Amino acid sequence: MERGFSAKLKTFSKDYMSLVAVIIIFIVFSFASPYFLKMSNVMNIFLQTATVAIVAIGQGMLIITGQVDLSLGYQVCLTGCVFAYMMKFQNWNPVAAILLAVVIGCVAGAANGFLVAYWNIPAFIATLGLQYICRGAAKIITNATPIGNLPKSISFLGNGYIGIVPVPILLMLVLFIVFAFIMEKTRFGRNVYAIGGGREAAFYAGINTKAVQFWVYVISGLLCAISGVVLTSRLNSAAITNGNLYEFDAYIGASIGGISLTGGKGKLIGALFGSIFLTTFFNGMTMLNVDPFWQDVLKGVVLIAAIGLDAFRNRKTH
Amino acid sequence: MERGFSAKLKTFSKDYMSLVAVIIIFIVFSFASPYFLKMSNVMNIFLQTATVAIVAIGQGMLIITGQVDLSLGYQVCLTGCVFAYMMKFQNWNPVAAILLAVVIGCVAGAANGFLVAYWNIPAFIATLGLQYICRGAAKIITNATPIGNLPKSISFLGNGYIGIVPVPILLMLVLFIVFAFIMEKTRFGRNVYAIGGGREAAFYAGINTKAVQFWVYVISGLLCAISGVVLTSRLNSAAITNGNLYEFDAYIGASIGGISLTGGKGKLIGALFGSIFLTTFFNGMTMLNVDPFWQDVLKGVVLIAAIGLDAFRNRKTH
Amino acid sequence: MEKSDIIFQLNHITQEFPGVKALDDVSFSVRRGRIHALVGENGAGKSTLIKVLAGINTHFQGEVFFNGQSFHPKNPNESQQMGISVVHQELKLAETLSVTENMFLGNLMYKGKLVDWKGMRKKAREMLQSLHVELDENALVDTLSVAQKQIVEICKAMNHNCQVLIMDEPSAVLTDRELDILFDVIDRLVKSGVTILYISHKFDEIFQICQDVTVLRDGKHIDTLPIEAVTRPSLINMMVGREMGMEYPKEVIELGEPLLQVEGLGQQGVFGGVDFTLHKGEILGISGLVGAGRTELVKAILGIEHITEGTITYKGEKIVNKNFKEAIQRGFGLVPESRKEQGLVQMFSVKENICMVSMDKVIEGGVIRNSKVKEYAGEYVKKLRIATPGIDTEVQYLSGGNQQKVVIAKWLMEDCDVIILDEPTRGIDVGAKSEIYGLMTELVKKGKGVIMISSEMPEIIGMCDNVIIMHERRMVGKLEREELSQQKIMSYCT
Amino acid sequence: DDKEASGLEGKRIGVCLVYKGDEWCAAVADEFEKQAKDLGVDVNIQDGNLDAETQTKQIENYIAQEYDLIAVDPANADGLVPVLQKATDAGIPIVFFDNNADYEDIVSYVTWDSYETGQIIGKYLHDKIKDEKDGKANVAVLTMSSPVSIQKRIEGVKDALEDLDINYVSEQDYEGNREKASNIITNIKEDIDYVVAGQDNGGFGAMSALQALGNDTTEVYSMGGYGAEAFDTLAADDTNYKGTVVVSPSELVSSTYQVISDYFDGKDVEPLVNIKLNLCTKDNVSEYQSEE
Ligand SMILES: Nc1ncnc2c1ncn2[C@@H]1O[C@H](COP(=O)(O)OP(=O)(O)OP(=O)(O)O)[C@@H](O)[C@H]1O
Ligand SMILES: Nc1ncnc2c1ncn2[C@@H]1O[C@H](COP(=O)(O)OP(=O)(O)OP(=O)(O)O)[C@@H](O)[C@H]1O
Ligand SMILES: [Mg+2]
Ligand SMILES: [Mg+2]
Repeated sequence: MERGFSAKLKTFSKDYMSLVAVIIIFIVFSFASPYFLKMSNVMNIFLQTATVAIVAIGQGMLIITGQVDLSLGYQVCLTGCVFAYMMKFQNWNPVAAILLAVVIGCVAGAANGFLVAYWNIPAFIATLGLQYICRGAAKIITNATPIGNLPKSISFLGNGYIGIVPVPILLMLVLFIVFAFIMEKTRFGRNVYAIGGGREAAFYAGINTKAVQFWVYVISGLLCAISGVVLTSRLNSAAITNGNLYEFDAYIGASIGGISLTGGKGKLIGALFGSIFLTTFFNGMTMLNVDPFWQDVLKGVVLIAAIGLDAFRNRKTH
Repeated sequence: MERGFSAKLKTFSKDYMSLVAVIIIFIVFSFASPYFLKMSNVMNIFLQTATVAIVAIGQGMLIITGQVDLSLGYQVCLTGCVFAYMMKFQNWNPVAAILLAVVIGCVAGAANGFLVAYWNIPAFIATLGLQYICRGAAKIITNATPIGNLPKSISFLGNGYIGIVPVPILLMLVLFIVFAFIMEKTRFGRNVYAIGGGREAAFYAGINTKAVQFWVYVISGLLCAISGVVLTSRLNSAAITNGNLYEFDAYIGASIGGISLTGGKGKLIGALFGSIFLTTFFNGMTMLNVDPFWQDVLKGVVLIAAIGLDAFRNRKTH
Repeated sequence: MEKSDIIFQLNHITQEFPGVKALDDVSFSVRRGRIHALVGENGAGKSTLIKVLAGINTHFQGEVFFNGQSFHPKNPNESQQMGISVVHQELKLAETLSVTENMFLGNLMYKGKLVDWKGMRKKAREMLQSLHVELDENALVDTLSVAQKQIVEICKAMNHNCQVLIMDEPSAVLTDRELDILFDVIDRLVKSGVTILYISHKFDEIFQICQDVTVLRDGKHIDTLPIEAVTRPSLINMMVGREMGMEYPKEVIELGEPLLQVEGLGQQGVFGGVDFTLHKGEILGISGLVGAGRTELVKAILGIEHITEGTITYKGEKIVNKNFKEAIQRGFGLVPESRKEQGLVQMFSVKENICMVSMDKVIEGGVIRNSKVKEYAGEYVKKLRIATPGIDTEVQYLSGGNQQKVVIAKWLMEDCDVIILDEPTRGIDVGAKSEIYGLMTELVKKGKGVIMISSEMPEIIGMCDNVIIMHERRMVGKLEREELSQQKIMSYCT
Repeated sequence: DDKEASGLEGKRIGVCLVYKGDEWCAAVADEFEKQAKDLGVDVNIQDGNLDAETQTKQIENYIAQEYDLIAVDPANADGLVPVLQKATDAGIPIVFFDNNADYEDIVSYVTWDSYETGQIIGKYLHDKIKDEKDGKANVAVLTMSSPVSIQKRIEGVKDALEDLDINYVSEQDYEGNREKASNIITNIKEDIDYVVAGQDNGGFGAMSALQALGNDTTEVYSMGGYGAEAFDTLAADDTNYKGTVVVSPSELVSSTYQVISDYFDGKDVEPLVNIKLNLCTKDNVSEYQSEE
């Protein structure tokens, strides 16, 4: 019994350590800058987290399956470009353009899923390949020229409010709630954990492991499309730099959030806290006007420290 | 006996498939462009391969241990910057500057090794952290301004010849021979394979798995320093873009070269063929005047196809 | 150069893990040149003790004397240097490397500073030949069967010039032919003065080769005796600490109608010529030597591998399972041969593993109901007497026998009609074994059909109504309960 | 015109862009291709990805293919020197455009002055700040650590404003990325009068941030803006995005081809050709819109 409780406490503290990290970093920065805790700044942090955190849901789910996706950033980029292109140069209405972006995201995800799950190509390679392809496609579509001055109607998605809450924040929260629920409470979600925890065992329990893996990639592509659309409308333009390196930020966010990089373990909601942590860090750095060169160094140190603390406690003999 | 032979043939064909791929791509391009098979162009291909192939030795060894290093590119960059900085602004003589660059490379490698082997931080995170740190450091040292006009004496390393063979090519070949030899014929090399083939098994067999892992990272840092020095002297300048994305190109080269991404398998020399394959592909693309945007797409497709062929044959039921 | 008769002296060894005392004040000694058995139930602490001697568990309390000297290895290397060689319970091979290299893992031969591949290959070949093992020394280990890997593991241990060879359940994955090889190896080593510490759950072996026996129970030392001083029942009694019921609780019940008929079944190049009929209420055994193709056979029946010839009739209807899921829907279940990788998701809790197949039963309106999960899991934990701190415990912390019960529980929950068990008692202690047999009996009493693949003759003979025998990937014989005997089965396998 | 072009008919020219993933550079690439068709030039255009090594490889490949001339927009001043020497040794003439490199043996350098770009914005702001703000202003700078030309532009701006009381509230690297630029501007807590961006991604990133904040006082100026997005925004009299220094890709390219043509015709060639620069605001944007 006692073991059960202490184990629970340990699991809890592991799952929510990232939340604690967020709180700590908030406290530190609020001492360092008087502006930091202003409502508008806190709102900013959440707003700036939204698009990457949405991608971190997908990356987090993939990490739980024991895989990774290096093409996420350019999926965000490509879908955003398609979205803008169709509205601007093909006069599509925004809803149709969003639908196409979503389809493209799902197709890119499906390609990754197909290559990894059914062709057995290591995820690192398959998704790196897709990264190049998405990047090339985005450049071809836009001719590397930003597409700006988009219809006013779409601005709501990136810059609108519902009540006092910016739409991207709301979207992020809703998506996290939905996917955290799926991961905890549905068959599909548990299957995702199962293939990460033991792919063979999952297979021998009758789970179609390949299909599950495939669909997680598709979902991840879908989330990239949502992120791409929101980002495009937030910036009122699509450029081939949009979404740049999101895959790494999402990866870092998910891993700071306590999602085990070897798969099968960790709460999806951690990816939200991890992402917020990252944005907060960046926000504070800008606020304190830290030299950009040193920001790189600090980012590396913080990343290593954040993961290292936990890793060090669990280090092995070999 | 017969089984032994066919097994050998299979191993052989797997180890040297990348060589076959190189030959095929050579044949294809030589039909496509009359300039392709000119001696000067072939020499170019090898020359252009050298610096990244040297890094691919380290990345290849790391992949054999089942790990990866995402900081390699910026290790190349940082060591090159240090090298140039010391000569230019501290008036160090080139040999001393090279030694310092090598020390820095080893220290960066040791940091990775320490974090991964002893602190148990997942390689993806630890080396990503080091990437940021190296990038920041390189920017701080150079103030993001290229350092050019280096002493004439160092130009030999990047642009000199021994006989008719450019020095970087010679260096690359020598390093490959040395490390291929180490990997096949020495205790250390076999230990590297052993920890990749089964870390626990290696540990239980009395191998100091952490130390082996650590030293592979150090070697990899050392090779980055060599690559950084050669690249700097080849370009007669150090800039923060030097070595950009080398980690991925080296990774791709090693994996096209038949080094198994799950560790423990594959000949190091494959990384050479894989790297040559990549450069040749790039060379051919320029030669055929392929649109740069389409080059991205093609690179992705070729990468997936190169790895996919083999992966598809070995796909699993789950 | 008179040496003491005692090679190992263990004094008050205690090893604690978070929440468990794996060894609790264990003291005993091992005599030089003897074959010393170490027995106990799953989780008794046998492997933990071995790992103390092997330099893997380094944070123990108490003291070990080796050849009269205080001994506290800090890593496996130190232990090996002292002349202690270990075959661990789980295979410890570098899967991607060759047989030769694995036989010399951590202990390569050198010519000067360089690896002597030629010499090693030669020695490996000689060694395999002298043991009459047909194995290509250049083959990669990941292409070998489990039994072949175990042979490589044994050769590896022999290759150290050791004074003590410790073997942790080396026979669990071996069939009789390899077992003879193992005994041959032990015999040779003992003749050359090596001391053997031997762990096994198989009493036949222990009584056949061992000279002393130490019993552990719940981490505590119960007794160390010469083998002559114990009998099988008394040994079991010491291990489990209570009266055991029957070892094979077999109840012969009247067979019902045919459930599964297999005719001329085969997969080209893998196995072929399999005919059998499984009736309701029947336990059908599939016996044979290693590599007989039994696992492939059941995989093909279950749609995990495809079929190229023959037919399967299930409940009077010709079927082909297109995939495993379809087989499950039809009412098949499989307890796979590798408990650790295939049977369980190690980092999942007991309850999650139990409910993994029958998730439909705990889902309402698309949502998993935690209350239902608890209810079902609790029910099966109780029914199967699974010893676990709670249903939320991750299965990796359970003993082997209890893990296997969890695997069985998940198929009981699915309520399948045909349940196939592939080596269900491998590495499981005598108490848990008999409970698993009891579960099989209960199943057939409910009119289910059970197929048991086993390389252990006694349990085949003890539990099965009918037995088919496979050899070199073909079915070679069929025996009924009355005709079953070790000799008869073996006669088919030559 | 046709007469002049004759010097280029059938010539093989290799072009090394500095980076094709940028609208202005992409427009330059398109111009090279478009004008080549008219001139009958066989042109090969490659993307240098902001990296001297990549460009080195491309130039080596051009040399192996015996191109008649190589036109380079160098990623940095020093990195290409060795390979340029190789080209010269192989007898292949070199033209620089846009960026310069530390190499003398060239036919000509067709460019526009980065420092001057900054000065144009700087002087414009100088007058504005003096008139409207009493010589005091809060300025946020969006810069990039590479390429160097961006830093030169910023330097030009700062030098022009030197005698005023300028408070630089932030100077951050937005890495050429709009979202980064937007986040940086959002995170600045002080009031900003002016945002100066090293190139147009910075300008538009800042603009989207300000508009999301409902800020209608801060003015954004960028350098090297070009294309429909910039011109349409200016023409629409945007509340924040107020001006950009325009460099016309078509003019740069036609000047480059002119220089090359003159060279092959054996005419004298100026070693430095500076094309003209202009500040584009809503007042004069219509001229550019028609040109484009
Ligand atoms: N590294 C560990 N961490 C936590 N608990 C452990 C560890 N190793 C062993 N245990 C626990 O110690 C106890 C003894 O385990 P051990 O493996 O020694 O049993 P055993 O006698 O070898 O059993 P079996 O017959 O199943 O092999 C078990 O309860 C086990 O769960
Ligand atoms: N991955 C593989 N590559 C090559 N041969 C294999 C492979 N896996 C199994 N085999 C061979 O296939 C044959 C059948 O193996 P299988 O495991 O089905 O035998 P089995 O009768 O079930 O034995 P066990 O008693 O171990 O369960 C064996 O000869 C084995 O060596
Ligand atoms: Mg054990
Ligand atoms: Mg089997």
